[in-house]
Amino acid sequence: MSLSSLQLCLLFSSALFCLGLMAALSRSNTILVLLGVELMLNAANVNFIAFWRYGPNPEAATGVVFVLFAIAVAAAEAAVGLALVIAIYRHQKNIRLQEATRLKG
Amino acid sequence: MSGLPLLSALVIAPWAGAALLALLRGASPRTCRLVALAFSLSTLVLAALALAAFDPARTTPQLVERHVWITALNVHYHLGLDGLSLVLVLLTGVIGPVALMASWRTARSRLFGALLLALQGSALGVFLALDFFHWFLFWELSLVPAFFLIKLWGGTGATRAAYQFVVYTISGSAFMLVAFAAIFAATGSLDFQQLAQLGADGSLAAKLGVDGARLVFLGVLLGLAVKAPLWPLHTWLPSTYAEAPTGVSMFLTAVMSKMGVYGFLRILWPLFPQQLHDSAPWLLLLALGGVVLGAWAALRQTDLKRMLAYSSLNHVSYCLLALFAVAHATGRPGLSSEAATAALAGTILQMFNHGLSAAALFCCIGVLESRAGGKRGLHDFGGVRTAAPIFAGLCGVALFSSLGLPGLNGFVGEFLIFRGVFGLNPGVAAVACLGLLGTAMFLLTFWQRVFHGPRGGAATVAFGDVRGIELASLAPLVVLMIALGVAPQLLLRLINPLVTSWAGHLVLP
Amino acid sequence: MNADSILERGPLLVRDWLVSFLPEPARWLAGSLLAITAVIVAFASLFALLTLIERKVLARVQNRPGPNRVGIPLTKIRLFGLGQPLADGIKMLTKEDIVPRSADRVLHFLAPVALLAFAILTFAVIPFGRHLVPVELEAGVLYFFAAGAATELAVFMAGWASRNKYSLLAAMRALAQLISYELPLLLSVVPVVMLAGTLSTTGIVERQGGWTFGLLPQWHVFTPWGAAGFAIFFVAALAESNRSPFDLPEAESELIAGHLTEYSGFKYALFFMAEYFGMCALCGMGVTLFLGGWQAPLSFLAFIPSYIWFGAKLMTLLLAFMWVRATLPRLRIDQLTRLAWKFLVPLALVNLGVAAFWSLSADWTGAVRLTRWLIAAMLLAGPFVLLGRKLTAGLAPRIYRYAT
Amino acid sequence: MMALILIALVTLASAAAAMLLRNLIHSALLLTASWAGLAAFYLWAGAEFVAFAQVLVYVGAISMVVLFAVLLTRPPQPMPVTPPNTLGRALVALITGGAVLGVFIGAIVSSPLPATAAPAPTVSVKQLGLELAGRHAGALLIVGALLTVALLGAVVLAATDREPVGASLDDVRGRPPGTPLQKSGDAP
Amino acid sequence: MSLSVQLLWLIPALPLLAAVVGTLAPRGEFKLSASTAIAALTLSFLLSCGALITALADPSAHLTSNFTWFDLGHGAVRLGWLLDPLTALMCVMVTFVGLLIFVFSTGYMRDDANAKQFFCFLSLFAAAMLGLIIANSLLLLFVCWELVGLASYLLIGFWFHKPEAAAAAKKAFITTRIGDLGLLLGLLWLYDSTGTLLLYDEGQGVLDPVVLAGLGGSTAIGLLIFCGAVGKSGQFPLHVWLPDAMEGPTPVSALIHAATMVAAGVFLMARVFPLLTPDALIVIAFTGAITALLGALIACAQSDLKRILAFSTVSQLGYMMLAIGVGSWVAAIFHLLTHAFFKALLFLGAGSVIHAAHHEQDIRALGGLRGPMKTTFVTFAIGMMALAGVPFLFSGFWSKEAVLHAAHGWGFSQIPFYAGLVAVVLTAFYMTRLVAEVFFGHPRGNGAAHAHENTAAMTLPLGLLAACTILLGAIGTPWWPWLQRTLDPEFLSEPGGAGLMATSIVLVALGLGAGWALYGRKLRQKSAAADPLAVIAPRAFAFLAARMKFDKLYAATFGRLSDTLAACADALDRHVWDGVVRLLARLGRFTGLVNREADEEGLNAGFDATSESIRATAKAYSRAHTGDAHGYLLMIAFGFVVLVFAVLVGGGR
Repeated sequence: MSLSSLQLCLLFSSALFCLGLMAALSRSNTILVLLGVELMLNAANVNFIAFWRYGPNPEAATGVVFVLFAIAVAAAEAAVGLALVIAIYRHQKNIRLQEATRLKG
Repeated sequence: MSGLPLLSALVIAPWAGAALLALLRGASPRTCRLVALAFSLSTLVLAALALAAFDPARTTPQLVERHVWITALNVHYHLGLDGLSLVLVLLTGVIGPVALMASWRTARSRLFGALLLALQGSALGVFLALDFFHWFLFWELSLVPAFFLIKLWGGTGATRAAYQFVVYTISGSAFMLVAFAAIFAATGSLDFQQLAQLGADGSLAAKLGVDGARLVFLGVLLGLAVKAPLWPLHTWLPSTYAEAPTGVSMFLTAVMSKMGVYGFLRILWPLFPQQLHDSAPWLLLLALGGVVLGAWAALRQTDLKRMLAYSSLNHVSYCLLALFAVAHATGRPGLSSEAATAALAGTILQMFNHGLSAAALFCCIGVLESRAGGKRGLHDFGGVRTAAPIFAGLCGVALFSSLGLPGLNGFVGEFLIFRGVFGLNPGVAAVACLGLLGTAMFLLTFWQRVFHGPRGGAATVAFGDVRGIELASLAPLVVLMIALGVAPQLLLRLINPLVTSWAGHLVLP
Repeated sequence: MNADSILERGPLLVRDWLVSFLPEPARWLAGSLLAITAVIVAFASLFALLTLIERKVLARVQNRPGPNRVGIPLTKIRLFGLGQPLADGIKMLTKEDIVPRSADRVLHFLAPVALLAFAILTFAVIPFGRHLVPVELEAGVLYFFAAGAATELAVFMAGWASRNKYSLLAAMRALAQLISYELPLLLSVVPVVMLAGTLSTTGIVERQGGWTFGLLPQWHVFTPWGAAGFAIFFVAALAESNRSPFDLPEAESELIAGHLTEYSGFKYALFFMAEYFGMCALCGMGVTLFLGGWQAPLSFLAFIPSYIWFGAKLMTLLLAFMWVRATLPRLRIDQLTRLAWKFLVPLALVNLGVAAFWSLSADWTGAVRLTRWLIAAMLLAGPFVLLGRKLTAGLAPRIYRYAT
Repeated sequence: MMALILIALVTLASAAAAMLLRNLIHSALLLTASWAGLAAFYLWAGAEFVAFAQVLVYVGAISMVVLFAVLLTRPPQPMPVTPPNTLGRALVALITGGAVLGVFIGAIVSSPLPATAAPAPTVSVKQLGLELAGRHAGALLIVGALLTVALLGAVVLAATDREPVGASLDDVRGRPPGTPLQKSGDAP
Repeated sequence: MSLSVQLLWLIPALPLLAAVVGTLAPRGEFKLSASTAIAALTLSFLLSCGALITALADPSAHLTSNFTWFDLGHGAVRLGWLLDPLTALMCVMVTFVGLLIFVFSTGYMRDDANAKQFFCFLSLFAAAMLGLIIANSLLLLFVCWELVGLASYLLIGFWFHKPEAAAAAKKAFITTRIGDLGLLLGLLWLYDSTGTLLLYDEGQGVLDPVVLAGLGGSTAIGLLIFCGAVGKSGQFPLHVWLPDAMEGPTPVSALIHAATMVAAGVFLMARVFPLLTPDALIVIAFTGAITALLGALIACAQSDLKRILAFSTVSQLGYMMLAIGVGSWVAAIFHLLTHAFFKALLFLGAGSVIHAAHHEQDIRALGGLRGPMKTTFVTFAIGMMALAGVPFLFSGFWSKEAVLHAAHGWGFSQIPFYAGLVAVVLTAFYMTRLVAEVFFGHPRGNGAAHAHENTAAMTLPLGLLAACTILLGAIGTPWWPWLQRTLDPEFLSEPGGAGLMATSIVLVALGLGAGWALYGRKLRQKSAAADPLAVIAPRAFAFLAARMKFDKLYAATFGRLSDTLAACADALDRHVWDGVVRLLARLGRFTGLVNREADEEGLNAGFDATSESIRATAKAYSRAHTGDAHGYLLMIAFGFVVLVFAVLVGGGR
């Protein structure tokens, strides 16, 4: 195959992304869904780094900076997500995502 | 004397009285009555002062007070007195106190006195105003006290009558307001004198445009016609006069209807001579309708007050008849100015005389009503003449004066009107004579049913003759009637120069 | 003085020599393998020695001789207890390795291995000598803490895998302690990185070279923020490696052996080895950051090779750890966390502020430098006293009764 | 090139395993492994700082949080897994995942990406630092604020049944503490 | 002793003064008001004699004194007094007859409650009549004319407690008023065309030759003025009120409805005679003739004493109008004067009969009064013979002769002359019927039975009047037409009237004979007995008895017309104009209603519908938010895929 390394990285990230997507869709446990989402985020980071690595002007390092920020935000998101899960657990005594559909307060 | 702003005092005195009465919380009914009487007499005194200061020779308005009021609208507080308004002011001065005395018992209530004074004040305001703005202000203002007086102290159907009266008149004057708004828009001024000059040389009509002038003329005509009941627009009159308490109906018939005729003479005629001339034939017909049908309708009435209401419609229609005859004749080549002046003098005299006689008659009806416990049907009485000869005498004089019997004031006015109308338009005069006949018939029927015949109805039981206060209210009117009947010169000398100057209107622009 | 004296470059020469036997591509690999084995051997032996030294120091502090019986096996020679570690090692290996039936076999096995692996990983960036740094990384300090952070994962695995309520709870408390103290650890390091201007450990050490007035070495510890930083680092390192006042997880009085209850035999030994490796790594980092790494204390002593100085400083820190273990009583879990969050973290933040002030006022010259020092000191002393007073607000004054 | 494929395979394998496993703890740990794989990829790509940051943040912190979350939300009795539900869901997931993957692959294969074999760029930490503190200073501050707020929020959310730390939300809303949060709209 | 024209106004002023004193005097003081009235009238009688002297000094002169009543812009309204033989004679007649009637009524009205008022009304009437006579201005004449009408109204309705009296008074006033309107119109026309209403005003007056020549439609004016006379003097169409006027006390009837007031119409026509054109005169003549005939016919069938006399007055007035119509106003005035005396005499006689018979007025219930009431019978007989026209001795004959002579000499047509002759016969007939019924035979009712002669106060005037009726004839005989010449200097009495005189004597005798034949010979015994005339021509008699049903006719025509006009006027008011207003009000309410409906159904409904649909769509959308996170993610993924395909397929540059 005449894939360049960049395309390889992209393939890797898209595979990772779809894996995260399938995980998020298939698992009914909220935490795993969150983790699936985390995977998707990391797939995006991979893309960034890949394009930074093989992109036209790597010295600008925007890709890297962006990934740093992405990691920070993902961390915050994971923290809040899991806190929510715990809160839901307190109400629902189980954390099946399908049952957490009560939109009212 | 010149220093004192006489006319403003004249207008403000009754209003001040009304206000004072309104404030007099704790006063006993007696004092309220006396205060009210004092103030309304004050207007008579002031009118007398004005009479003294009045110089008949000058036809232009005298004792003029003119202050800028609303600069934006070019509106001035403009009071003036000429022959016509002096006569009517005197009439109001006389009728005011008399009306109050006539309803002496109801005048015990503070509000009644205040409202009657307000009514008188607004009437004076109308007669003295020379600027449309506050003329119209008083014109409308007169409705308010009248409404309450009728509604609060009126007879059984008072509420309906009061509402009909006010709404009817207001809708009429609404048109007039629109018309004057148009005039203001066209000419920029609301002062009667200036408008009269514009009207005289035809530039007012030119400014408004042919159709515009006709519409505006119709608007003003409608407003005035409703007030001085011109025949088809008079249906509010009988019910209102019938339901109003005695004093109020006296004032209404004597002064309020004169406001309308005053409006015709002061506003409509000088401002729109050409339009009035054009529509004169129709108006003559209406006036004739008022004269003849008014008299004959009175024949049918069983309620005395309604009958008198129709009689006052009849008399007012005489005034209008004369004016329309003059208007119809203006510009005709062979016109005898003497007939025109006779007609106009007759109109003014008739206004004054009718004021007196109608007021006296209503007062008599009031006396009858008070004796009969509120009943005032034609068949409720009988042989009152035997029971109360003096009362019968006074009522007789009033009756025959309004009949137009020579020797009393009614005749002079009617004679002059007929003299003028015959000179200008013989056919109309002939038909109008029917009115005289009709008046004679229903008045004599009234006299015969109530006073003659055996004692019956309310008169069978104790029917006291006329007492102090009632006599006090009737006597001055009767004396005035006889005096003016014998010597009409007293009044005519005031209006003659004015009327001759009006003859100038006879030639169309 | 002779930066590249023979002694300094000795170990490098040896390595080059050994590696030269291999073809080019594998040479890099071999070199690194060599470095790795060298580090592991050195620290494993230090581990063994340390267990002994620790027990001797504790004993001496408690006025007792400590293990002096075990010498050379099968002989009477006691060698002051030097044989004791060997004996312990053999004991550990021969003990039966019990794995609870309900335990999660994989995790149970994986926990000590992971812990040890991460501990060893941290040695990659510590500069033992002028040229003796296993991996020359630009973000060396970051790498060190990244690897250090993974240890909590292993502790959790241990706690969870043994399927034992108490061990899980103990693991949770240990984790809480580790996480709480990771923050002050990092924060105390940040001023150093800020002043040094670089994350690479070798850079930091070089930065601390040079002596003022020929006498005072320019180590970070001798600057006000440096001293405060070192103090915080020292306390955090103690907690990070579950030592002495903070050795709650293994404390006897607490939940038996904490997350190690289900472990026995060799895995237990591994845990201990990992703990000591972690302690050594932390001390090494402390030395590099604050005590000038392999820099000589005095200019004229510079001739002694750098790794000797590094070793000496390392041993002093380790002894300080043992000294602290011997003397200070154990803290309760809430006192422990309150100390971290309410005292150390704010102090570290203040220290950060002072360091910023220090770097901004770097170009003050002459007498003003003294005032700069005093200001920095005062800025630190104030909050220190306040926070301290606040920390012990509700407690009765401590009464010291000395053993008579 | 080989390293890349190797790293990719390891990461993907651990991720897939994490997603498939029944046991939550195992899947969490495997996931941590995949995060470590990613860090390795970053190292391979030359961005050490990012790799170390990745390790520090994900492996160090987030995995801890995930594990704590898993522990705290242990269901009283093991979740009864309703087969049809998961099967159907899994099928749907597969289909969508496949579709999205197809789209990506299609895009990658068809788009003419510059296959420049440029030398691996390196970015020094100092340069990164300048970049962060320079152009992206604002973003840095915001992320700082975001992190603090998010973590505080997380603490408040996840607090136990005891009143949340500090001013209880009810006081703030002026209702006696402890009354259930009732929407004012639907009175009983 | 002559009275200058300036003082002429004193004559009416004195009775007016008496009237005022009468009203102001306290109630019940009958004596005071009566005496002042009589004193005032005697004074004005004396003054009238003085005026007569001055007038006779120069019979052809018209002495006037004018003054301004009130000025009116351009011209002034001027009134004035006129003294000429006509005025003087009339004043003397009115005052003399009035005096006698006053004296009579003091006796007649003694026992009436408000007699005081009676005398004040009488003096008011006298003042008005005198004012009318001396007026030089038609306006003043009109004023007094109306006042006379008022006085007659008050006097007719004196016993107002009787409904018939009140109705009669009203009827009298209304009918005269109708006539007055005609007069007013004529007067106005005159005023309008000549600019003044003064009769003689130094050449400017209406009757002055120069103005007279210039006058336009004087026929119409004449006829209009004649209307006033018709109304006042009870000529043909407007005579209906006169018989009813008998409701008033008899002195009133005597004074007003015999002597003075009714004569006012004739006096007016005489006064404005120069104004009347030949055409007008024709109309006047014929109306006079008809009235004369009509009055006489109806009088024959009346059964009420005063009604008969009233109708006889109507017919005599017809004679006077006939005289004027045929051109000889002098004969009319001569007949007027003589008629005033004997008709007053007859009325007073009737009054004393009624007074004596306790107010019994029906001749059928009277009878046989010859015996007890001697003087009344004698004086009544004299009056009857004068009225009937018994020749030579009585003034009635001479004046009637003059009229017939003038009628005969009229060029236009002889019909009035023949009517006059027939009327002579009829007059004689009904007078004899009257005298026979009342005085001869024996009393048929109990009132008549107790009748006895009245006191001197009542019988004295009768005597005086009887004397005058006899003497007065002398002043106007053909041989010595003194009166005619004084009134009209150019009067020339053409001879040859002897034949005419003979025929009239024959006719009078015929009438008397017939009357005596029917009534005189066999007197009816009982009041209920049928009237002999009724026996002969029952239907005619009934028709005549019902006054030729004029009242019913008028009631049917004018009465109903006025009622319908009143009804339609009232209906017009109540339904048409009020209807329009009510319609407008309802229209207003209707628009209000429509407005509200439009708002309610149109606007609001539309608005509600749209908001409803919005809420529905919102609800539909909200269902999309299931809360199922998986669902959301699925949506995003699919969305992404679809989007990409859309761009790839659709996009394509």
